[in-house]
Parts: sequence; structure tokens; C-alpha cells
Amino acid sequence: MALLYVDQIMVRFGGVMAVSGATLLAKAGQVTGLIGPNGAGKTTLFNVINGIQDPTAGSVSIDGENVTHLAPHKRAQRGVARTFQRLELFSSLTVRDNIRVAAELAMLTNVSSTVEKLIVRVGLTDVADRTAGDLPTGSARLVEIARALATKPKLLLLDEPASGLSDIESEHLGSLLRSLADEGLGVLLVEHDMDLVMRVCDHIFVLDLGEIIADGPPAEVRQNPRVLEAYLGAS
Amino acid sequence: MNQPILELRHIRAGYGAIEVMHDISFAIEPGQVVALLGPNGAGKSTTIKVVSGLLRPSSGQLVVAGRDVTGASADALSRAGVCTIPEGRGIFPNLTVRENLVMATFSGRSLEQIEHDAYRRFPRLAERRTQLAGTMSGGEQQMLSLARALAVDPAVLLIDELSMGLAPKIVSELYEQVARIASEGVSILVVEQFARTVLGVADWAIVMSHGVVQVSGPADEIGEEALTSAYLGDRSDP
Amino acid sequence: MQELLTFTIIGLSTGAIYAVVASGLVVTYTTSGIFNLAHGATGMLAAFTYWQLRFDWDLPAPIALFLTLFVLAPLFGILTERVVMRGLQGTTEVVRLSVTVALFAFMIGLANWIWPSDSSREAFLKFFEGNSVAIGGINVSWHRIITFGCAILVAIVLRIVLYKTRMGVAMRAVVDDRSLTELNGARPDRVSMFAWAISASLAALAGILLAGEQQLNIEPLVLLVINAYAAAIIGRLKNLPLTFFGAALLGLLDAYYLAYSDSSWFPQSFFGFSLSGVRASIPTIILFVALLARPQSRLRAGVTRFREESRVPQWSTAILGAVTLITITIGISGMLTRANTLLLLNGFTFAIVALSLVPLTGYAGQMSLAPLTFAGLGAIAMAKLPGNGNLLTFVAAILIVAVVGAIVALPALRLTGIYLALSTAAFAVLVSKLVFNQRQTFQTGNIAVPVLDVPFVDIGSPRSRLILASVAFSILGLLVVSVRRSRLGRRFIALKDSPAAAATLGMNLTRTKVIAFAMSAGIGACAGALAGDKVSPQHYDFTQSLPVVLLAVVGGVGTVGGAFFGGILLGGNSILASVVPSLKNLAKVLPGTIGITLGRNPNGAALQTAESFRSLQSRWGLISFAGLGAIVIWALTAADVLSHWSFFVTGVVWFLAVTPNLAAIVDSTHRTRRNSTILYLAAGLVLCGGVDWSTALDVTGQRLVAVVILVAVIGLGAQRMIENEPRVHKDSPDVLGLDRSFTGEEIEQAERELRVSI
Amino acid sequence: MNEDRVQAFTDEIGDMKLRGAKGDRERVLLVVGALAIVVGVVLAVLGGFQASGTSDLGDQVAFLATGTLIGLALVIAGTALFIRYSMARFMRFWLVRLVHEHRSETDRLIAAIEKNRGN
Repeated sequence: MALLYVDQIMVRFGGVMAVSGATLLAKAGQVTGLIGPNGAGKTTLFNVINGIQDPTAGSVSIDGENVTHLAPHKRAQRGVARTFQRLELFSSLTVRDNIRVAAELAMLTNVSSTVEKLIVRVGLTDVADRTAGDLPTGSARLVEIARALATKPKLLLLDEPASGLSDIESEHLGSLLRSLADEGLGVLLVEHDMDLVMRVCDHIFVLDLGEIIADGPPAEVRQNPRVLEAYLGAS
Repeated sequence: MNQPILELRHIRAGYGAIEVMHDISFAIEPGQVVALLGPNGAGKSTTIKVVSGLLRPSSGQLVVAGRDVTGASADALSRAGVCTIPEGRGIFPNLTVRENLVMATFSGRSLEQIEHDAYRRFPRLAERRTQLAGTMSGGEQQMLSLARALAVDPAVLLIDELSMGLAPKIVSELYEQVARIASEGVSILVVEQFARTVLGVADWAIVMSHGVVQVSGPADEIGEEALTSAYLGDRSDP
Repeated sequence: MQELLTFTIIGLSTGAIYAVVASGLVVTYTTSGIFNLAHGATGMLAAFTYWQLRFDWDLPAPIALFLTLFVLAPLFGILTERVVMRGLQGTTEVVRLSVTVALFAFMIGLANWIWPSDSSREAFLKFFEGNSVAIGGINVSWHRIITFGCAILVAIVLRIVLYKTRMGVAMRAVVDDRSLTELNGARPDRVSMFAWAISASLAALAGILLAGEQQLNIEPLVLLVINAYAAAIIGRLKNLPLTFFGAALLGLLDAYYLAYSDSSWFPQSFFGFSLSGVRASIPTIILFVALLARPQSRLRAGVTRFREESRVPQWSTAILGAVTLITITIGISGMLTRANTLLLLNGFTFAIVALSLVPLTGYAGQMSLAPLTFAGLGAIAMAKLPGNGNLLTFVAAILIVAVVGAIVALPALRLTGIYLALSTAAFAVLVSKLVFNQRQTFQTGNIAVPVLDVPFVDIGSPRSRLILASVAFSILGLLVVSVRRSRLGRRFIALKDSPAAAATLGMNLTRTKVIAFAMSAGIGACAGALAGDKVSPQHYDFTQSLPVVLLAVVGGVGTVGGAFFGGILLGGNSILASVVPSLKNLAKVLPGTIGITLGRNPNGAALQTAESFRSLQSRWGLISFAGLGAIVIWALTAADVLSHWSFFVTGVVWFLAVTPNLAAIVDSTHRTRRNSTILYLAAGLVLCGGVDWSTALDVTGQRLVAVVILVAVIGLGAQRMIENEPRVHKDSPDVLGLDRSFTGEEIEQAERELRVSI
Repeated sequence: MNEDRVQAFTDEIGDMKLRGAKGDRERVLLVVGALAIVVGVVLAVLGGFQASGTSDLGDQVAFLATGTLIGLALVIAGTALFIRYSMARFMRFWLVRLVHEHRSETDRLIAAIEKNRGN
């Protein structure tokens, strides 16, 4: 059974269809990519999956349970965590406290040790006591990821985690994502850094004009003429 | 009179701590159409924001018609003749079509002239002049923003993602109009992800990714492989 | 039937006034995103100005009207936008709202100053006073007809301006997309200025019309205009026709209530509660309903970015602060006159109320405009519960009010930002109209709150109550500090910094907000329950809450120290006003003036002061030296070397001017500069101690002013002297080119200016 | 036509006022200074006339105080402003020029010395 199943989601803003009938799924232990040109509706779809946006039609299931109309925090309790494209740090707390809040919200029993382990694992040891608002982008993105991981999620939604990262940082991010998937976590990745997407994803969905126009393993998607057309326009 | 009409010199810019443009330099000659290509997040839209005056670069200079105008406000540049069609739809959704054109009169031209030009070019807008712009279809909305660009008689036109969320057929129609504007000698900087479409119109192409200019050259010399690798990564088959 | 017609006409003309005010509110909110709480005060000020021109200086009505409506009011609007509002972009809603509160306080202070209430004042006449016309058999005064006509005219003019002029179209365009407006070549700043000018004119018109009906009194003028908020909210702060409809509805309801509430079938009381306050609260009830009928605000990512800063308070600092506060209070309490003790006590009460805002507004980022209401409820609970003030009663009173706070919060939780703030304001007005005005609660206009019965200590004298208040503030302060350091505090901050992220991490936002509200209500209740004296309901009115909120934000609502600073400042302000008549007027505009500058320093004053003390952190040698100095000063006083006032002056100078500079003096490597600074400080201290301030200056206020001046001169002077880096204005044009090398551009420009060909 | 448009555009850009440029404020203060001088002279002259027109000593003093003295003060302040800001621009760039010359001179000198040392 798929960890996440998004079925025929439609979202309408006023007269505009932002997402029109997208269907996709993500499995535990895999990194699933969601790519597409600007304005394709990726972030909207993300907001629907974690409950910030109500869909006009369609349903979202986590582990077979229909969560379409649950509040975001209830979904979090069912194992969905996310990061944001425009950073949403608790900017007046320290890095450690950012992660700590998340761990506490997940009702973990061993908050401190979880937090410390995550700080080391994600590579934030040097900045752990700094105020999150003062961090450079690279570290800030890592804090968001660590914070999401602190809730011990089953499904991790990453919205452009590599934007603003240097090449080395984004490589580091790639190996982190792989190792997370190998531990059994399901990752859904929206990203524009195609090198990263092609490298770490097991399966890719391509969204264009609010619809999934193709899906498959990276190499296949890369050759797909419809994908090329979506990106480059008709020749 | 051989100075570039628009020149970016070592521009760095970004939002707060996030730097999106790392030392970008290029120039546009009078009458030239330059296409700015590259994947999302490459810094193209930020480039447009800097050139239009909406975003102040953190360092570097913006030189327009030989004058350093770094830090000039967007409204002053606009009145001087730099017309921008921003990302998304460059229209006011809660104003009528006619009121959208009223807003164009800040450029200094009279409403009669503007309406005349706009409706001649896009008769469909004339039928809808009292309709709220936000209730029109995406293609019509882009027509309206192009109509404004045409009617204000700009010297420089900046276009950001005209095609976003539109069907390919409408996109190619819109680009026919862009080509017509270009033929009148207006210098154009156009950001587009539909590279194939825009390369038919452009004289020069610049491919950006990660906030850096990767390739720059005459439009007809930019190869498909360079584009594919910029958009979908350079990994060859696994 | 005729009666119905009469009251319909009355209602419509009242509604007309509301409509004019509300439309002004909508115009500025849509174009600049600032909900102007001072809008009513603008109208009030305009009404006074008109009175001055028309009735005091006897100008002809058309000229006076023209000057007020089309010259002075728009100028005032433009000035407001330019000086105050433009600096507010990029600040939080709390700061933005506080600044308009500050403006509100400032204008009321100004009006009080220029036009002190005076019964011999010329009357404010209606237009064509005494003339009326018969409509359907009823006499309707010309004034009402003019009022009604004005509303229609305003509707038509606004319609034309907004839809037929380019500026109006631009105003609507700014609402849609500010940056696109810029790209079209319009100047958004000018557009906002224009909007503020129109808005001020509308407020002025309403103020003048209202003053004709109600006479010229500050409070009712300001408050009646508050009612127009309800109309604006019905119009969802953007829809003008709906706003006009809402205004008419309000006016009619009010008139019909007036007409039929005396009828025999109309209930006069409700379970023993008198309903006499209902009429006054109709607009508030409608405001409340309209707010709750708003669609649930959606979580949005990436909305606000904070300029404010917040640090985790350290236990050592907090405990040291608490002990110092209590010690100082005990130390000086014996030297104060009874009147001054009571005023300081008042300051402590305000400080506790301000403290109640720290977890709610400072930590959790939820704005409340009703902190004093909870204090009032606390006082009632303390008085009405059995036990005559024993500790159990006290605790019960706090718990009850906390529960009330939580319940009140529940419906309000669907709202965020400005709407939440307005709903708390509505709650505050409702409580003061319906509860505080009850005969049952305040028999003779007063309620006797029993003194808290602390075991083994006799509390009764003002002095012991003052000490009790300082102890209470310290304990509550430590409680708030412990909250900030706990899991709950982190959640509060997370809620403020990013609700979207907090929700996606599993936080139940509603529950967190309810806890914050309950905690705030409970702390507020303490302030009331500790009143220990007769209090009158006016103390807890909504209008009294505003300055408390304001000064808490000015002091720094994110810190306990800030709350203390704000509260004492407010108390001290009334000390200033009560003792020195000559400074009374200054005291009136002071809080407002301070608040208006908030846009430039959103962190509040406390953090700034704390910053200067930070140099002493964990340097125990210096801290003990500071303490030693304080003991010496106290000992000198006890030995009658220093008079009480000299003790006060010297103590304050020691703490605020000398102590923050200690570290810099010790660290300084510049020998002569260090020595001269020490000499300067010593001379300053000797001056403070040597002069007997109680005889040198004969009024308390003058002495207080002297203290402020001395602290500033001595403290800042020493700071200047000891700072190692001389101050240079970096961007001064006169050193351009000297402190860095030139770019080619600059040289090119230089050549051009010099007309030297290249 | 295109050439014309480009030329017109160049002129527009050339005339454009740059936000944050210090020049604006300087120009404003310059004008304020000039105005102050004019107003001051008028006031002083008026005050003088008024004073000479009355024989009452008190009135004379009042006229002198309000008209002539304030007028004189304005003239002095205005002159100061005018000189300060009309000179500032020139002086600044002159200074820049001098320093620049000086630097390039030094650079040449250093280059020459380096060269000599090399030999």
C-alpha cells in the first residue's frame, strides 16, 4: 500500500484552476520527485497534502486513511512533516529550540537526545546556539529539515530544499535524503535543481498546468517528449 | 549612439540572506531582443525585478541609456519608458479592462491614444472593456498586459514568463505580438521557460542557472543539448 | 406609525454619520493596510478645530468648514501618512496597531491640552440651529437633513473619485498589486498620502456633524466614532456599499432600541442583570457578530517577517531583578508621602496588567486590547467571592477570570491580527457597558476590593500594599520568565514566528492560543484582585486599556522588564500630571508621542536599557561594586546625611547613569580618558547627593524632571567620554572619497561636474 | 523613428530624479537659502520704513525687532545656507579630483621606484 495517495485533486482559486485532477502516490523507503514548470501547481498540491489548503475536489490518504479534511496538526500527528519554499523558521528561537519545539510537539519521550542526534546528523553543530533568523540560507534549510525530522514523520514533504544552496551543500542534502529513504522514510521532493532530482529520486511525477503529464524513473522521464515540451515549449 | 540601452554590471541581489543573483553582467543593444532562459530558481525573475527597479541590488550597477540608475524607483523608470510585464498576470484583477488602461496613462500618454492602440491590436479587449480583468481567461489577461505594453510606447520592454500556465497555442499567439513589437525597434528582455518558442523571436540568448550566467550567445547558436541539460540536469543516462 | 417614522429618520441620520466615518476607515485600510484606531480621534480634533474657527473666532460657517474639511484635515492626513505611517512597512501587526493607538492617545492629549474642559465655552451649534422642516408631520431639524445629505454626497463623491479619476483608480490598483502599480508608473507613496488625506477629511466631516448633535466632549466623540468600526467590519473593510448598509443598520437599531426599550413588553432586566447598558453596546455587539461571521482566516505561509528580537531570559538575571526590585521598593517606601505611595502603587498595578500582555502579545504574538477588563473582572471576583480576601479567594478569583479569558478567546480564535484585536476591544466595551455598570457589582459607583490577607503579615497601610505589589510583580514576573523558558514558552514563540510551520509540526494552534489568553487573563486578574481599596468601574474601561497596551509595547512587550518599565512609566506619568500642573499638558501627550516613535524601534525601550546593562553580565565584581554603591547611598540616607529626595536622585543616577558604564571604564585602555570619565561621574554623583533636592526644587514634578535630565546628562556624557571609537558619520558627503577609494563612476561624475573634458 | 525613440528615452533617463540622491536635498536647501535672503531683505526694508514712519519710540523698537532684526537674521542664515550648499558640490568634487590626482601620482611614483629597484 502506498504511504501517500493523492487522488484526483482539484483546486480552484476564483476562476483559475491551480490543480486540475492530479493523482500521484509516494511509497515508504523511496524518494519521489514532483517536478514541473513554474505555475504548474506544485506548491498548491503540497499545501493540499498537508492540510494548509482545502481541495475543491479529490482526496488525500495517508497509509490508507482518508485525511482530506483533517487539520494540519492532525496530519502531523499521523506522520506528515514538511518544509517550506520560503523559509518558515521560528526565527527568534535558537536552532536547537527550533528542533526542540518540534520534538516536544511529537510527544517524544527522549526529546533532548533526539534533538542532539539530529543536530549532529544534519550537520548543524556549529550553529546550534544561534538565533535561527540570523542563519544563512544553507543552514536555514537544514534547520527546517531537521525540525521536520524531529517529529519522527513517516512522510517528509520537501518544497525546494536546495534553492539557495551551494553545489556542495546540495550534494550533502542529496546524500542525506538517500539515507533517510534507506531508513524507510517516504520523501516527496519538489525541486528545481534537476541534478539533485535526477540523482536521488526513485520515481518522478511531472506536473504541468495542474495535471500529471508523465511519471516514471528519472531516465525515462528525462527522455519523455511531453516533458521536454512542458519545459521547453512546442518546437 | 552605440552605447547599450540597458546594462547590468556585476549585479548581486537577493531577498534577505538569500542571494539569488551572483555577479550577473550583460548588456542589451538598442533594438535587440534578448531571451533570458534557464530552469526555475535560476534567478531570472529576480533579474527582471532588478532591472525594473522593484528590487535594489546589494551590489553592482544598473546602467540605462548610459546613466547609472542603480536604486531608481520602479515608478520613475516606468515613466521614463521602461515597461515591465511582471510574472503571473500583469494586470489588476479587480479593475475593469478600461481602468487597467487608465493605469497605463501614468506613462504620459493620453487615455484616447492608449485605448485606440490597445483595441486596434486586440479587438477582443474592446468588447470586454467594462469587464473586470480578473474574470477574463488567462490568455485574454496576458493580451491586456501586452496591450498596455504596446500602448505606452516603451523604449525597453521587460517580460517575465508570459507563458505561465497557458496552453502552447495561446503562447505562440502571444509571441507573434512580441515579435511585432520587436520589429518596431523596441529593446526587449524576455524571461521564458518555453525556450523553443522564444528562441524564434530573440536575437541573443542568455542561459542562467543557480544565479550565474552559464551560456550566452546568438539565439540561433544555442543548442538543444545545452538547454536540456540546463533544465533537466546534465546527467547522461544512468 | 408616526413614531416609527420619526425614529427611522433619527436612525438614518445617525447611520449617516457612521457611514462617513466608516468609509474613511475603509479607504486607508485598503490602500495602506493600516487599521487606524485613531480615526475617531481625528474627527474629534477636527470638530474642536471647527469650533475654534467658527464659534470662538467667529469666522463665517462656510469659511470655517472649508478650512477644516479641505485644508487642515487633509494636511493632517498627509502629515500622518508621511511622518508616522510610512515607516511602518515591514513591521508586525502589533506594532502597527500600537502606533495608531499612540496616535489616538496623542490626539486626545492634544485636545485636552488646547481645549481644557470648560463650562463657559461657547456652545457648538447645529447647522441652522433651531430650524426644522416638517416631513410627514414630523419636525426634522435641518442639521439631521444636512447630515443625511452629507452621507449621500460622500457616497457619490467617493464613487466618482474611486472610479472616474486616475488617482482613484490608482488607489484601487494599489490594493490589487502594489508593485504592479509602481511598474505602471504611479507613485504608491503619493497614492497613500492621497488616501490618508481623504480619510482625514471624512473623519473631520463626521466629527463636525456629530458634535452638532452631541456637543463638544472628547470622550463621547471619540467613542461614538469607535462604533463606526462595526460598519466598516460589516463591509469587510473593503466594500463601501456594504459599509454604508452596515452603518444604516446600526443607526436604525440604535434608534429603534431607543424608541421601544421603554415599552412595557420590553425586558428591563435579565436574571437580575440590568439591561440599561444594552443600548450603548449595540454597535459593539454587532461588531462582535460581524467579526465572528468572517470566514475563518486561512493559514498562510510566508506572511510576516519580524524585526523584533527575543532572548531567553536567564534565571540569574531574573532573580537578581526581582530581589533588587523588592529591596528598592522597601527601601524607598518609607520615604514617600501617602499620595506618592498610592501613585506608585498605581504604577505597579499597571505594570502587572502590562505583564499580562507579555505571554500573550510578546510571546504568542496575539494582540489584546482588553487587558484592564480582566483586571476589572478580577477585582469584582475578589470582592464578591466569600472569604473576605483570604488567599483562597484570591486564587479562586484568578482562576475564574482565567476561565473567562479562555472562554472569551474561543470564538475569537478564528480570527487573526487586526480582527482579533478588534474582537478583544469589542469584548472590553461590552464588559464595561454591561457588567461594570451594573448596580449589583458597583453599588455606589464603587466597589470595595478587600485587601489580600497574607498570613503572618499585616497588610493595610499603603506602604505595605506597595511592598506587596512589588512582591506580587516579582513573583508573577518570575512565573512569566519560567514560562518563557519552558516548553509552553517555546510553543508560544513558535506560534508567533510561524503559525503555518507550527501547525504542520503538529501544534494545535487553537489550544495554544486559549492557554495564552487564559494565562494573560489570570495575570491581569491579579492586578485587579490586589487593588485592596475602593475602585470605580471607570478604571477598567476600554479607553483606559489602550494606554496600558501602548506603554507595554513601548516598554517592550517581549520582556518582563519591558512590562515593568511600561507600567511604571504610565504610573509615573500620572504622578507628573497630578503634581506639577505646569507639566500636566506635557504628560498628556507624552505616552502618545513616545508610542509614535515605535516604528523606529519596535523592540521597545526595555531591551535598549537591557542592552546597556548587558556589559555587566557575569562580571560579579562589577555587580557587587554596583550593589555596594547602592548600600552606601542607602546608608548615607539612613544616617541622615542625604535627604530623601537626594537619596532618590543619587540612587537613580547611580543605577541608570553610572552602573551601565562600569564595564567600559574598567576595560578602557585609554588612561586619561578613563580618569576623566571617573572624575566626571564622581562629580555628577556629588552634585546629586550634595544638593538637597527637597528644598532646591519645591515641586515633585520638577524634581522628577531634574532626575531625568541628570541621568541623561551624566549617563550619556560618560558614555561619550569612555567610548574608544570617536563617532564619525560615515555617509556624510563631506568625507566622501576620503574614507574609501573611488569608483570609476564617481570620478567620471566628478569630471562632469567640473566640466573637465575627458 | 527608432533612433528618435532611443534619443528621447536617453533624455528621459537623464532627467530622471534618483531616489536617495543627496543632490535633491542640497538643491532644496540652496533654494531655501536664496528665498530666506529675499524674504529677509523685504522684511528688513519694511521694518525700516515702518519704524521711520512712526514717532513713538515703543513702536519703533517693535518694528525694528519684528521686521529689521528678524529680516537680518534671515539674510544671514540664508546666506550661510546658500554659500554652504552652492560651494559644497563644487568643493567636494574638487577635493575628489585632487585626491585622485594625488593617488595616481603616488601610484606612478611607486611604479617608478619599483622599476628602479628592479634594475
